[in-house]
Amino acid sequence: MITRRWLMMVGLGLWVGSAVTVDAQETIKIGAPIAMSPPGSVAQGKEVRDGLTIAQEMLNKGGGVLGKKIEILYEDHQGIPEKGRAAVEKLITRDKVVAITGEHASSVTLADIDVAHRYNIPLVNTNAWSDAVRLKGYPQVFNRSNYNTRVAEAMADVIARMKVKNVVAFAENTDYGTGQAEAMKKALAKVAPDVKFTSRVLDRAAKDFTPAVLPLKADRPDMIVTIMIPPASYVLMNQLYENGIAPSKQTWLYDGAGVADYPEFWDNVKDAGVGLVSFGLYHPKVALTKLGKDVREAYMAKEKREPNRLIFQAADSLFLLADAMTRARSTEADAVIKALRDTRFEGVLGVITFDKEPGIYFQQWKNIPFVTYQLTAKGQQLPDTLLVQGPGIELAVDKLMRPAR
Amino acid sequence: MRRLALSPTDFVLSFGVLIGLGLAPLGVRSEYWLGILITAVYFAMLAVSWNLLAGIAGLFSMAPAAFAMVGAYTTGLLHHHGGFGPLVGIPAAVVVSALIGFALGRVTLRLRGAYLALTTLAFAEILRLVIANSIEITRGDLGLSVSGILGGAKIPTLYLFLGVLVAYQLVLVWLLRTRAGLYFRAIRDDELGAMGRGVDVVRYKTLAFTVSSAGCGLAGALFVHFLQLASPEMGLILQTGLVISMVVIGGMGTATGPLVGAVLVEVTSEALRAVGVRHMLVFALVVILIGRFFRDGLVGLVARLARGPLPAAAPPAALEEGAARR
Amino acid sequence: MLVFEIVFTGLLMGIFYALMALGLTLIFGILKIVNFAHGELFMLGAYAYAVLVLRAGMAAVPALLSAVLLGALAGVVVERLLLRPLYTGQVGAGPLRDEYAIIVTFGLSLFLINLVHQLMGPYPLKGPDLTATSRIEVFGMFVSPHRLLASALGALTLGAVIWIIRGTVWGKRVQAVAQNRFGAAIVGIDHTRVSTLVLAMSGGIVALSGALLAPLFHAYPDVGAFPAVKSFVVVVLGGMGSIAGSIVGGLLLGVLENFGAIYLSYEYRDTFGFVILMLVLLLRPHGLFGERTREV
Amino acid sequence: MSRLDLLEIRELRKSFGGIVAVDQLGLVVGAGELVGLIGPNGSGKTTLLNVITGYYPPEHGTVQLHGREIGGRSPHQIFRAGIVRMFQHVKIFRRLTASENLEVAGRAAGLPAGSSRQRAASLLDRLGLASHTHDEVGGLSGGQQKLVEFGSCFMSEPKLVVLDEPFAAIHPTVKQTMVDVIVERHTAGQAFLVVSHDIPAIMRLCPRTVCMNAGTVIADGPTEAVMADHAVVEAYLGGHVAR
Repeated sequence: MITRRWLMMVGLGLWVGSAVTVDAQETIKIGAPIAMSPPGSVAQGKEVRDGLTIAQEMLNKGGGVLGKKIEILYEDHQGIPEKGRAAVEKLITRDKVVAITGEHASSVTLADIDVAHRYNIPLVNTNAWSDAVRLKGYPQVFNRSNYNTRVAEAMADVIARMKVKNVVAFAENTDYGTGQAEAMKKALAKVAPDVKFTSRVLDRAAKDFTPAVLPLKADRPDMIVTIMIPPASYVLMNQLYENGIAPSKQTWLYDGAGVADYPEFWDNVKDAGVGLVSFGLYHPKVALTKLGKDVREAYMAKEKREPNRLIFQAADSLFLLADAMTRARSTEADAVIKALRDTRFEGVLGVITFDKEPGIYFQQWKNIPFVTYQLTAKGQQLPDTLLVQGPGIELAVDKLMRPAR
Repeated sequence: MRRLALSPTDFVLSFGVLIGLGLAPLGVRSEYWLGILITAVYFAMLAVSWNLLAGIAGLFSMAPAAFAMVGAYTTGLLHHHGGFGPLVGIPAAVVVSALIGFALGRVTLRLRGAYLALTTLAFAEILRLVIANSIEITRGDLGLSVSGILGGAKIPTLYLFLGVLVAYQLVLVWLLRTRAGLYFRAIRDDELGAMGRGVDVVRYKTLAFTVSSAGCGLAGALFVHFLQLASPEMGLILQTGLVISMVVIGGMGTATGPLVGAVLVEVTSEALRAVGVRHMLVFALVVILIGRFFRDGLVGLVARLARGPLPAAAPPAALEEGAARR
Repeated sequence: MLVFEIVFTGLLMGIFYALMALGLTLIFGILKIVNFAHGELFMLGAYAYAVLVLRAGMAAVPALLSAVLLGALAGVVVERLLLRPLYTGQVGAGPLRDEYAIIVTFGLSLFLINLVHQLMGPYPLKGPDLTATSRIEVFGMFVSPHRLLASALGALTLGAVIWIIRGTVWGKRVQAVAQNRFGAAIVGIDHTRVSTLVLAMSGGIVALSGALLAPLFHAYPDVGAFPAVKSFVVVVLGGMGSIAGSIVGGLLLGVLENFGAIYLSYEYRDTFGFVILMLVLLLRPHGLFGERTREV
Repeated sequence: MSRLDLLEIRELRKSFGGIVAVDQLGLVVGAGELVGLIGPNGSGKTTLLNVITGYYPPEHGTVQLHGREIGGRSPHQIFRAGIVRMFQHVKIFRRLTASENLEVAGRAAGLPAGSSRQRAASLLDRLGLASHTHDEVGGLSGGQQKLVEFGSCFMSEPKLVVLDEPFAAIHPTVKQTMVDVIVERHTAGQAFLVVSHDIPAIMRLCPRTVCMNAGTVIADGPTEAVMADHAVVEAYLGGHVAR
């Protein structure tokens, strides 16, 4: 009897004890729905968060915005559209945030922007590549992020120049993945119509891709393109290598997701990464603006390692919002949105403006810089990688090295 | 001693809870908390449906969330491909999930206990995987955006949901007060014995499956018009786990339990989130404790406490001994 | 050539399906319940191995052994706290018993997933390979030596468990209880000790599977869902409680899935198992190797 | 009075895999008869009951009730046709009250709610369970549970009541209550088929006894005669030697 009564106390106590909530003082609240747990890309989520934090600290050290400190409220969406929708709903209705940023997963972002649109809250897209985000044409949404068509065209160009004939793409089952595969098909049809391009959709939640890669042993393509986000992309790369498919003498491995500069990349792929050709959005050999240098410094001081592109994209996202609010002299939605529309802001990599023409470029930083580089040694860090293309660096495919076997 | 489960008191109490929910908006102004309440009502519909099947008819299905997903996608696909609105979508969802439920009930007739749980789990996963992988039709993991209802206004939506729940609960109470209610529980306690006492087991098991599935489908279809996004996530086994937790915590086999459980769990999860505790961690623990010690959930627990000295209570003898032996 | 590789890689995975199913089927044999927290013991094993090696810098082999121990321990605790009432008659018989078993084991599964999530966070932890090189060449084809080694260890464990069951006194007791609880009790076999032993074995082998597969599937809170579901499929396929059945079923599923994924549909490969499971349950509820019991 | 046949079984056969449980079995029970069925363990008694009450379909042969074939019908149809059964291992609805337990049978037999409740009440009263009418039977003693199941046999005016080991392992007073009710009902014209190892009880209760062994009837007739029958004694001794 004693035990039972006691257990009841515990049982009921659990509820009483949990009805606590906290309140904050006057700040500018900005919501950041990011992936903090699987199946979402936790790695991306963390990078975005670090980047936002750097910018937040820099801004607040400088007295904040409109005299108020910036407060960022994070919500975990696990890379799941439904959860993202709920998270944004919560940030707007419960936490009363004045703007949203930090998006880094297309499928989720597509759900998020519906909510931001419904409540008319400005949203700066940090890293959602899917063209569909732009095609929705929401006036509240501005894209600091890279976009699929940009990657597709860049990679199609490289593929054409590398003179490969038979390309197989593995795309993850998200708007980003399927979208980029589509875009690449289109782009290739333009620049290299004779290339045989086949794409296969993989479940990002899957862990064993052996059944998907085995058939490639029967007929080996000249190149395999991966359009996947970690951890799935790491698993796929490992299994491509384990099965002796790519990177190999016959088959190039070309990453279209820009994952080679993630801090935990080498812990996960080891030998499988040697010889990987990668699309990227930043390389230390690329010149940074004054702001960029400051961000890099702050980050290096904190994390003791080179920042990667997500850090910069996230930082820029917050700077863009701060800039717009300062110019609008208000955090009121319509004013901020208007200000964002005529943004002309020097971000970490250059001057950011937003295109006005409807379509895939709508409110998009159209000429976002990109790079192409190759990992030539195991454990190689970004600065040491072989840069074959970038702002002011003409594409040189002949510099790429083929794996021995 | 008198049993509370499905007694007139129980039925009255259950409507008491619903009235309580109806009064909530007087106190709750925050858009956000109204959203939570709407979600709670959605889960209440699932909990009530699952309780009919598992708690009352003893058919431990692992598919409630899957049927909600079916409902959501029925109306979602009708909207996406046919441009139909909720008025077509929701009734269609009820019919479709009822039919699938009927079929599942038929094919799993011979299965009980763990076998039934496994089969329904497999079935739920097949549905989810097929929806998640048929990208051309369902957009897979990306989800389908669905038209909203009542202009997304929270209070009207809440009352719409509540209205549906009340109507649904009325139907169930009526059903349980007919001989069907008696047969369901007889089948739950001893299927072969029920046959031997003239109960057409096939018929009533199928009935329970059909009604329960229709209820889940209805809930899913309604909810998805509030979410405005249908995604395979709705059918995750973890969602089913949440529903099961709600019913077990509230009190399996009672009319009030599932409602109390759903509201309590949904509202509490938000409070817990605020203090940085994973809500499912707490609920899972409570589920184990209740499964282990109280069995008839909070409702039964409260009833017992109200009834005073414990030893007098606890229906099944075996259970009482079990607890006392400790 | 390709077919050979399909069968080969299928078997490599099948061994683990068999191992995990074996753990499940042993429990079913003596307690007549399905342990819905089976996958979470796999998860614990994966974490134990990954954390001990990566964070505590332990060597692979001791880490594997610790994972096994942890799994066994967890199994014993589960038996003590949750499953014992099943055979001390505290939860009644028939439906009441089934319901209790499902609720507590499913509740436990939810609990463990969320506990680990709270403690370790959601980040997938890739367990380090047992081998330094990440691929070798055998009969003209590349394979991951870790996979080979892991599957070999799996096969050994499989053999060891069968030997324990078939060859030792304790195994005989387990079989006795599985065949006839009351008979066993009469000849003085202590059900409690047998259950404890079986739960320990079950926990141990499934945790080992988790540890050995950690480099392939990583360790994260709900990594257990996939192996659990596979072992459900296998156990039902092979017949609940049948040891031979779970082994044949496991290897079979491994190969079938591979063929299905490559020749039928890669996208729907995970549904094959479920379809098989449903068909078997519907057409032959007692599995391919299970025997039916008299109900009235 | 004319002795019209109630239950008529011909050439019944039922086997499981290789094992033949019932073979070439013929048995007739007349209306209002009270027949005992004995036989060593494994002689096929329970299998026979399972076929009669629809739990197993017959493999070969016929089972007729009032000349209508019922072999292979499902248990609930056979209940409605007029055969009710009490199981060897008590089969009750643990989480239903004693009254509800009986009402299940009542409603299934087509009684409206009210009258089936009254009928249940009076039966429970007759069985001395009045005070437990609204208790969940799971909480009752083994004997009381057996009485509840026994009572539920009489909710539907059955043509034939089949009792499988009704007297096994119960308190003498409970047994007495059952015996009394059986006698009452029998004199009122109710037919019974009583399976039991309790030979004295059978001798006291049943004018006629049937003995089964190895799946078929080896003796059938007035109880004394059957008990004296050489084959029967043989069967039982043989049966004992076997185990």
